[in-house]
Amino acid sequence: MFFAIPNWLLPAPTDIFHEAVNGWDSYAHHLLSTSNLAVVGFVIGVSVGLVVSISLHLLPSVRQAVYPLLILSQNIPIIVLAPLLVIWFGFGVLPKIIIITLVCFFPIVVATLDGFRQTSPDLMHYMRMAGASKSQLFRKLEIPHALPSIFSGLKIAATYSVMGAVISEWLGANKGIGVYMTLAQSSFRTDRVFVAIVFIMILCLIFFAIIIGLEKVMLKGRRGKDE
Amino acid sequence: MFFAIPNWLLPAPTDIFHEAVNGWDSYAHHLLSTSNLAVVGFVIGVSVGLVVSISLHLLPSVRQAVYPLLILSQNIPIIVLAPLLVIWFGFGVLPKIIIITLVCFFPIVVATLDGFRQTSPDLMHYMRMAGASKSQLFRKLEIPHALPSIFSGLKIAATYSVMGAVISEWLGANKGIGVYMTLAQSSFRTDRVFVAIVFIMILCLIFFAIIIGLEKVMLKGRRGKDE
Amino acid sequence: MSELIAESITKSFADKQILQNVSFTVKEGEFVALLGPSGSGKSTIFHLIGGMSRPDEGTFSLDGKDITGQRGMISYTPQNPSLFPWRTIIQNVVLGAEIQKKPDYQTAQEMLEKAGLKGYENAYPYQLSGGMQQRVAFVRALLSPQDFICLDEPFSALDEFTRLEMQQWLLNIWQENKKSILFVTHNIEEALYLADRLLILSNNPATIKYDFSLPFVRPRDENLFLTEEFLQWKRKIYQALQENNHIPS
Amino acid sequence: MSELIAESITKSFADKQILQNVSFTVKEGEFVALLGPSGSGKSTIFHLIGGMSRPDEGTFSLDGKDITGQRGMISYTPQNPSLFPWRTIIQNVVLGAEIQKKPDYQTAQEMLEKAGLKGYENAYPYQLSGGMQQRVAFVRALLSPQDFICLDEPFSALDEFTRLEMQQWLLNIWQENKKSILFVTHNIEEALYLADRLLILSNNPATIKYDFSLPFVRPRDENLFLTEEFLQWKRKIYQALQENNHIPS
Amino acid sequence: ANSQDGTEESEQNTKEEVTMVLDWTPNTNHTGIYVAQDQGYFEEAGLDVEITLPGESGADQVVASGQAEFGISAQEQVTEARTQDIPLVSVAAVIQHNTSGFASPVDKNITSPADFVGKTYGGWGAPVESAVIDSLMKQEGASVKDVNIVNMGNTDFFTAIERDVDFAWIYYGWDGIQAELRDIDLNMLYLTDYSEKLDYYTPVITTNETMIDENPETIKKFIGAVSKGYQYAIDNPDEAADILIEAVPDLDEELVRASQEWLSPKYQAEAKQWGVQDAEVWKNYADWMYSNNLLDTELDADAAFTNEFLPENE
Ligand SMILES: Nc1ncnc2c1ncn2[C@@H]1O[C@H](COP(=O)(O)OP(=O)(O)OP(=O)(O)O)[C@@H](O)[C@H]1O
Ligand SMILES: Nc1ncnc2c1ncn2[C@@H]1O[C@H](COP(=O)(O)OP(=O)(O)OP(=O)(O)O)[C@@H](O)[C@H]1O
Ligand SMILES: [Mg+2]
Ligand SMILES: [Mg+2]
Repeated sequence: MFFAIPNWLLPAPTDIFHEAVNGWDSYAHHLLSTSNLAVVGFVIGVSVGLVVSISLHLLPSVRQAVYPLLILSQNIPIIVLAPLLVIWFGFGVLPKIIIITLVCFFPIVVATLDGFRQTSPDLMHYMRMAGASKSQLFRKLEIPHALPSIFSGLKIAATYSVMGAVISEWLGANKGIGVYMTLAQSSFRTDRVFVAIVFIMILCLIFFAIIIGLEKVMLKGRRGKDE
Repeated sequence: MFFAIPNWLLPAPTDIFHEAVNGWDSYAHHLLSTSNLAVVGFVIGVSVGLVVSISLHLLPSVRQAVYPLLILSQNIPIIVLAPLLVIWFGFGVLPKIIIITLVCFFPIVVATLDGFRQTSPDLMHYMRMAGASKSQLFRKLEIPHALPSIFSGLKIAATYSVMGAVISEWLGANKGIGVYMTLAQSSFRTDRVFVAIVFIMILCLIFFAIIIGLEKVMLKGRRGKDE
Repeated sequence: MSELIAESITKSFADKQILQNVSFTVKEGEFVALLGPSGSGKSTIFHLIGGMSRPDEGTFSLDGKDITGQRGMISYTPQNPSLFPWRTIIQNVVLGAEIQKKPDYQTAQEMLEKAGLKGYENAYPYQLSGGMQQRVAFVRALLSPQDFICLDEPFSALDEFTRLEMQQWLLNIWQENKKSILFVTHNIEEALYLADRLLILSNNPATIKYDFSLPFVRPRDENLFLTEEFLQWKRKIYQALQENNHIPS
Repeated sequence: MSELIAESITKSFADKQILQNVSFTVKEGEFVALLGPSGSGKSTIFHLIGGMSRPDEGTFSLDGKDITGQRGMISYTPQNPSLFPWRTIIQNVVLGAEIQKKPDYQTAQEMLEKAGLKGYENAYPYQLSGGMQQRVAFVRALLSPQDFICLDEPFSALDEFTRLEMQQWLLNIWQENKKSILFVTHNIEEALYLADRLLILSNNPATIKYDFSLPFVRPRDENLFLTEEFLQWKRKIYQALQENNHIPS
Repeated sequence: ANSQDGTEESEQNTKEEVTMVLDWTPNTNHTGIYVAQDQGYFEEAGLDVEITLPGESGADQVVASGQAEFGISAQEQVTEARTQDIPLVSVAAVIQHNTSGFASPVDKNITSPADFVGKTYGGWGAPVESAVIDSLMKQEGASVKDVNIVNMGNTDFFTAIERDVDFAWIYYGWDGIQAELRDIDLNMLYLTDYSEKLDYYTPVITTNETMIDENPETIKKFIGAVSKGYQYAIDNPDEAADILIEAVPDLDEELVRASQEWLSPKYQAEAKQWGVQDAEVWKNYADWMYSNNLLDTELDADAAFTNEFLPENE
């Protein structure tokens, strides 16, 4: 039963490949547009996430009050947010970036804050005794100590950023892989839908690989668990 | 300009409150249905996430191969998955739970695996010398050590589970807060849309609070950073 | 009751050779002390016995059985206490036992009292002083069921008197149960007071340079420190160690 | 060049009183040793001087200035080395200096060589033995710019000879720069060899029970250990400590 | 796409920018607009039109709020919107008659509303659906109570009929044509065949009341151009299909051509002019909705639409 799926619902890989090769000219610009959106959104989302988590970390009293709001921000359905964003910011790139930012920043905040919280008490103790200022404590101890957690958050965010970009295009866009996919879907071109998915996945894997590469470089020299 | 928003687009809080009180009977069962879905989906998603991450952790060779697939699983747009799920599983509750599971399990996997990776080498050393079996190492050291990370993942997953349930209802459901919201939206009852959002948020906060409470209990006695 | 034989153990880290052809025996019920310069490879020997990694060459056998690379055959105090921060003190001390069989909280309680830690059973490690943590790690090793005990500087953070009490207590336990003990220390008097035999490690790469059998009768008490024979031995060991007398690099 | 005065310091953890009315002075350029039973409160005194928490009562002043609860006024070796696992050895030793001003890698390099750690500059802490890590923490404290140094059992993991070299080196640095030093140790000989004055802490709760001024002339060398005067002092301190002779609880 | 305040300058030489928001992805309902764009009718009228896809939430709110000048909607939505005081006005009917109906594969044997009994209907959960089905079935003495209604969410027609669904509500001009192309034989029960009151306008072109008050000229120019576009599509279905395909190359060519072929004659049908709307149609449907409890208040039908912007009949 699982394999009795009509071709128009789940096209054969060869069909998908064929369409991917032949259709390149027609979707290359969509791809570019979505990657741009995803990269910009990811960078902004991560920056916002880091700034927010650092601020909350440095202002523990604010943290209590703001944390629930962050959770809430993840629960505003896009179909509600979409008209508001469009009305405030039009059909341009800004509302889309807001959506991606909203998707990316939350995993960063949760992971980073948890990273800060787990800072080794012994090292913290040494730094305090040595008279480290709050900013030194932060730069020399808390940040490097939280780095693995931050990367954990970055990985989740990177994974979501491409999908976030695709979703943001449903806000109303004239190009982008999300638009391409909706058009394909509504004109029943399932092969194209799958081409779109394949590229979304490739984009996402590239993003993820970049983060892993960065992690390798930045955490170089840290002791692996088997050494 | 920001505040020149007509009432039918962003209703006044009093209107929302009014509708929330008066309409209770009409949406209470939707609410119940969605909470059920979210809880079941969350529990299954978290279980799957834990099982997957534990398996990957214990089978590092499989890990390399499977990890990219996990990332990909987060990048299958629901609009593509939906028809397949419907064909395979119909319009019942199963495909919806699959969607929520898909949303919830990923943050758990990433956070848990990163938690395992950070196990203290000194304690690991002691356990090995003491002849701990793989399972003891796991139960007595790796799990307790990864607990804060796991909770970090649980928090993200809990946040997403309610939204995941709402999205899953777009797959076709006869009740649920997602259905209620879509209908309200299409008949321009923005006040009801916002009632739905408010309840989605409340549900989500309750979930989050439960996780935080659980974390407090399970991590009790662990040294806070200021002690 | 167990006899450990180390045969021509060689070990390098990266391109640096640490141990070269190290051979020794710890007989059944024997108490052997291991001395050597800082960084020479004493802890490394322990890690190899414990099976943390395999020697590049050579074998360990316990009671005639090859245990090279096998774990869980010895009970052990690491050089730093390595207590589990999320476990209370009593939960920490039973850990070694827990891994092998059902832990005995009754005995654990008594042992903690003997180690001067009464009232700290339910404290967490961070609430203890350095010396107290070291005693917890020591009690944990004593409560482990294995008959061969490796102790890596277990008393280095203790004051003279607490240290003496611990030493005396260790001797009692050792005599009662006839466990075999391999003991790393930097304190010559401690080594002389406790051990039957005394191994001295050279440096760079480390080999066993001396293997002294000590003639002091048992049971021993504090008066031993004042005997002429003890002082002579102390001088002798001092000189043996002095031959390594350059800062290791 | 700095003078520390501790005035009637009292401190409790939860319901347990640790320090009661502890007062002492470390004069400009003075080398003071602090002895006391394990768990009596020596490290706690350091933490209070360092401003980690405030005493329940009492004040510290440095050069007449109240520094109670203020951080960064002293340089310090913690009882466990507390090295930063993601920093190489050379990056670790400059950390204390880095916090106050621009670090001097040249001097750091020389200091590491003197501590027998040449060739380990770019190693990570986990690649070092226990004693080597302790030396790194010691070098880190010496490289910190403050004039008042608190050392918490800095040599406990070193063999006799490495320890002697480190002691001698510490004395040289201290004499050259006339820093003031407060030094915790469990080794009576070490305390006698290094210090001008010797404070003995009682237990439960801790107070300063004795404050001995040592008459040995400087510069001191290893021959001091063999003098009759030294042996007498050793016995005296031993007895003073013995009055605490029960396992603390 | 902000024109309200830039009108004065743009009237002199620069073109006036307006935004047109579609109701869904581009399809043959929108051909006239794309033709007007391609053939330069907008340009001639001094307009610079941006055609935008609506995204998740549809065009109505965006148009009503003035963020976009024009949009595509349907009579049913405009009716609901207006009874909620949302200032949306229909200015042209794209198709004269309702081309939607209940479709089912022939092997389900659904040839009249009475056959719905015992079958499964796949819908999206709106109250209007059961009301429509019921009014069809009543004519044959049956009741919607005997129909099993499931919500199929965003699932498309072809997927749904693979599974538990027996019949669904589709636009013949798109899904129906696709079925033809796939050689799936459908039984189609058009709403218009069973009830006059259900022959409402879908889709329609909308604007908001502010536009009507402040920029009637712009509307006139826009509708004039669009009207020419649809006239072109009526006269030249093949060329019109080409234009749509060229403008939106990601659409399926075959489907567009077939659909255009089918739809072109239906834009104007028997009406005297493309786009005209009849007050009766608006009244009938609103009354039907009201009597079926689908509206909270009655509609002021005359305010909901206007023909005043249609070009004078030549
Ligand atoms: N994981 C490692 N990687 C690289 N080198 C290591 C590693 N572990 C130990 N070494 C090196 O091996 C040598 C011996 O270390 P070991 O810990 O056995 O010394 P030790 O005799 O116990 O010294 P101490 O008395 O100071 O504890 C040292 O030079 C150390 O740098
Ligand atoms: N954070 C804490 N919470 C509760 N009790 C503590 C804490 N830190 C220290 N103590 C208690 O304070 C007492 C003194 O500890 P401290 O570390 O100062 O001892 P010490 O003299 O340095 O001992 P050692 O020689 O063993 O290092 C101990 O009984 C210890 O249990
Ligand atoms: Mg060692
Ligand atoms: Mg201490």
